Amino acid sequence: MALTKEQIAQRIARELRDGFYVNLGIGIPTLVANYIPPGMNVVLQSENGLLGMGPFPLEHEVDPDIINAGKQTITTLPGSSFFDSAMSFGMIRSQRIDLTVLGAMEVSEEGDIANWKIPGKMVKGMGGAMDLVASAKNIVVAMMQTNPKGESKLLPRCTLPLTGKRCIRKVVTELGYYEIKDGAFHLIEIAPGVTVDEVKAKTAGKLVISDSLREMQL
Amino acid sequence: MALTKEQIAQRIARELRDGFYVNLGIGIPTLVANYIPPGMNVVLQSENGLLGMGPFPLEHEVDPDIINAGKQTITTLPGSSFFDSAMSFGMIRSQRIDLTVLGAMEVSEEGDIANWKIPGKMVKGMGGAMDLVASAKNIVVAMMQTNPKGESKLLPRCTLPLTGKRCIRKVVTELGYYEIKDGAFHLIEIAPGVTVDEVKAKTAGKLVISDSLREMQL
Amino acid sequence: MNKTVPNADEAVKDIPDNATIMLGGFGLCGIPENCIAALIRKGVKGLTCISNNAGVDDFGIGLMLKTRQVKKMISSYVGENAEFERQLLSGELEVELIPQGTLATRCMMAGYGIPAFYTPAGVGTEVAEGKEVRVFNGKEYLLEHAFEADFAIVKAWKGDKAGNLIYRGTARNFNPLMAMAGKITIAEVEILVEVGELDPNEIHTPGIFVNRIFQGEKYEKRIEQRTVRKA
Amino acid sequence: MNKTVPNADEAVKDIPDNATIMLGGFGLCGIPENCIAALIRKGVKGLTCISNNAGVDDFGIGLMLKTRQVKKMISSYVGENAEFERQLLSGELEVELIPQGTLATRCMMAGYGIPAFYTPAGVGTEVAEGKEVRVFNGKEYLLEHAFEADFAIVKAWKGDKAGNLIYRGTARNFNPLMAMAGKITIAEVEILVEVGELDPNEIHTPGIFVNRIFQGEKYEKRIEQRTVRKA
Repeated sequence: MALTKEQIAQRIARELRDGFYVNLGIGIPTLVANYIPPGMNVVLQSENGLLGMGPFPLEHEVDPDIINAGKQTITTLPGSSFFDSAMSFGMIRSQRIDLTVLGAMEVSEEGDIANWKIPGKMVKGMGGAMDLVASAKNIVVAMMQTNPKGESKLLPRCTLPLTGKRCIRKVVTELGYYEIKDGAFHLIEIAPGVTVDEVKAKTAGKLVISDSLREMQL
Repeated sequence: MALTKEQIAQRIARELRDGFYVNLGIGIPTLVANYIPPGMNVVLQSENGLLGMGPFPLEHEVDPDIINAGKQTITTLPGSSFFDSAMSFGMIRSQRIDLTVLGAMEVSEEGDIANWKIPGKMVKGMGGAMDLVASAKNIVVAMMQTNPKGESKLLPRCTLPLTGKRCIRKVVTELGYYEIKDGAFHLIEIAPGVTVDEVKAKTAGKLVISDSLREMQL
Repeated sequence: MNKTVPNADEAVKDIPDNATIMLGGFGLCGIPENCIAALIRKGVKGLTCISNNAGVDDFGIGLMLKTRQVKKMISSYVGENAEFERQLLSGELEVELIPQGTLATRCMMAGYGIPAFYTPAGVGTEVAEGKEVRVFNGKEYLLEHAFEADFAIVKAWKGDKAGNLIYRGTARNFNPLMAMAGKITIAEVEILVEVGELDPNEIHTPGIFVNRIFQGEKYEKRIEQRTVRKA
Repeated sequence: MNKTVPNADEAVKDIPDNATIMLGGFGLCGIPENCIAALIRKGVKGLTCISNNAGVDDFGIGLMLKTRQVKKMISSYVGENAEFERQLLSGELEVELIPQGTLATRCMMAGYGIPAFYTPAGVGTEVAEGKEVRVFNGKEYLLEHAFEADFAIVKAWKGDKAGNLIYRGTARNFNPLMAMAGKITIAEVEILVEVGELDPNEIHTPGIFVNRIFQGEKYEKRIEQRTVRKA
């Protein structure tokens, strides 16, 4: 069985380590926050100027001055800090963020990523995505392996305008966990009940089945 | 009569305007603070991270965490703010400082300044002087017109290593007030009782006596 | 030092047509509501606005789009606005999209008197077109320039009459950066206090960067995405 | 998140010989007294120290000069120290002098992940030798690079166990800049509090930049120029 979006997030949460500072993008990445292991200290950054993001507020806690990068009302946890956007991206560029999780429209076998612009459609902007992918030392892309038309999003080359070049090393989809190296997607873990043939059918870029391929643990 | 150092400072204080932010260097420049006209609002910056510097503290007010760029204990005035050294020089480089007053060893007719290094002597460093002279929109040099050997410090070219190039436009010495333009020192104001011949004798660089030369008012 | 002006209309009265202005805020959080309203009353046209976002249809910069006062937006994300989309597609509005970190840093550098700097964001993308690429320590970076803006308009939580500012929560965002970056900086605050009432250790924007300050009124502080959890 | 270490000796124990370290402070104001003492006890040698000043003969970095632990100083002003002068003239000590604003900005840029930037300080002087000069808006600037330092050692007034820091007065100076700039950042504080006790709006250095923190003891906070006025 292919993973649900929640399960993709759950798998990515296994990359977390005690003491990590983490930036989670919009979409599936946001769900990762729900799977931080109990007792593990993980600090969430919101690039609009907050470290120590907490859950959504209770109705009476809603504060228009405290939002996340998705413009949602949120709360802060003990030990949090506010800062301006330049310092926020300073943390990102100077690689103080231990893990960055982002969605994508396309990823190439060279590690290129496209996730901000579709020619012919209204372009909303890259927000902080280009800064994040250009700087993060440890990015995981969280996405579905195919687009709504059923076409693979793991490609030889991106067809959409790039967000960043040669910057992605890890991808988790509903089918598996891939490492990108030497110009190929290396399937390291396969989702329970998914066949290698299904992965092959849905991977347009060069695919290498790892010698140590294992079933994904959640 | 040539001016005293106090009077040089007094003349420079006449350049102050209400609402000015001012950076005063060590030596004669520091004395300018004593001649801020009553009722005029002038904010002193200390480049180690303070706007709103006040007078020296009373004995019981001394605070080791509150010093000026000369490492002297000082006080703060209402409306002051503390900030880091990068922001401090940010203010300087972005020309938010309305008036900068500095001492010098030599100034050239092109507006070059030397005030940090004497070959063969222990070099202590430029501190913030190079940043200040390279950035300030309005610098006045406050100095004696000759060195201890009696040699002019207003030169065709500086003989000492430069602090900055083509950056000085105004000089006040015990003999007069000069504007530097078109490769010459233009004597605009002469100290009371000083003769033009004395100025000529003590100016090694090109000297132009202004058509509108007037006696200095203090 | 007293930099107070009576109200938003006085604060913006000399902003001419075709000016380049910075507007603080992230989404609708920390935006200078009073000054935006005053700019609309004034009817100034042809503005180039540097702001991370473009508001929503009926609030923030969106209001100035409706009145066709904006010629060009320089932003990182402009997604939440149907009128914006219409003007963009019809060619009435120009848009320049910039990575958010680059946008923030170009503001900061203006305040810091650094004319240009290198950043990795956008290398190998269309953002890099026409820009110098340079390698430091084996990694490629783009040359980016400090912004130049005629006016910066920011919103703070508290301020004193000398222009010292303190922000609250994530309403800080671009405000302190833009406050340093305008040729003229206008600050509106929720609470204006006398000089001496703010702790000098707690000031985010020293007054030297601020030219005009006033206490705004009737802050709506609209929420774009009201998200709550159950008790 | 708990980044506390028991004391200064533990905080600096893995600083190896020949490391490049940043030390916060301006003169003797805001210097990491406890860590300097620990470095002397540890006897680490061959250090390159990035610090605005070099202390005085019997305090601050001056103490590490006396024990010949410093190979090179990178500073803007080193004037108040006879032993320093002796070692410099005898060739035992290397010194690189850097304009103070450039020094501060090179620290900041390391923290901001900007590898290089342009600044006007030093154009046309010996500081410009070997450096790229570039014209922006008709004015010349020098290309300067972010520092790289193995360790940054800073002193703050208050801190919490997650590494969030607040400075006091002009003891702030280079400390927040260096705190962002070290590969490993060590902070000593006068007052260490529990996580949650500091107001998130008032934090100068967010904890993400700090790797180790401890409460120092017996702060002398010596005054270099005690100047007072009569009542």
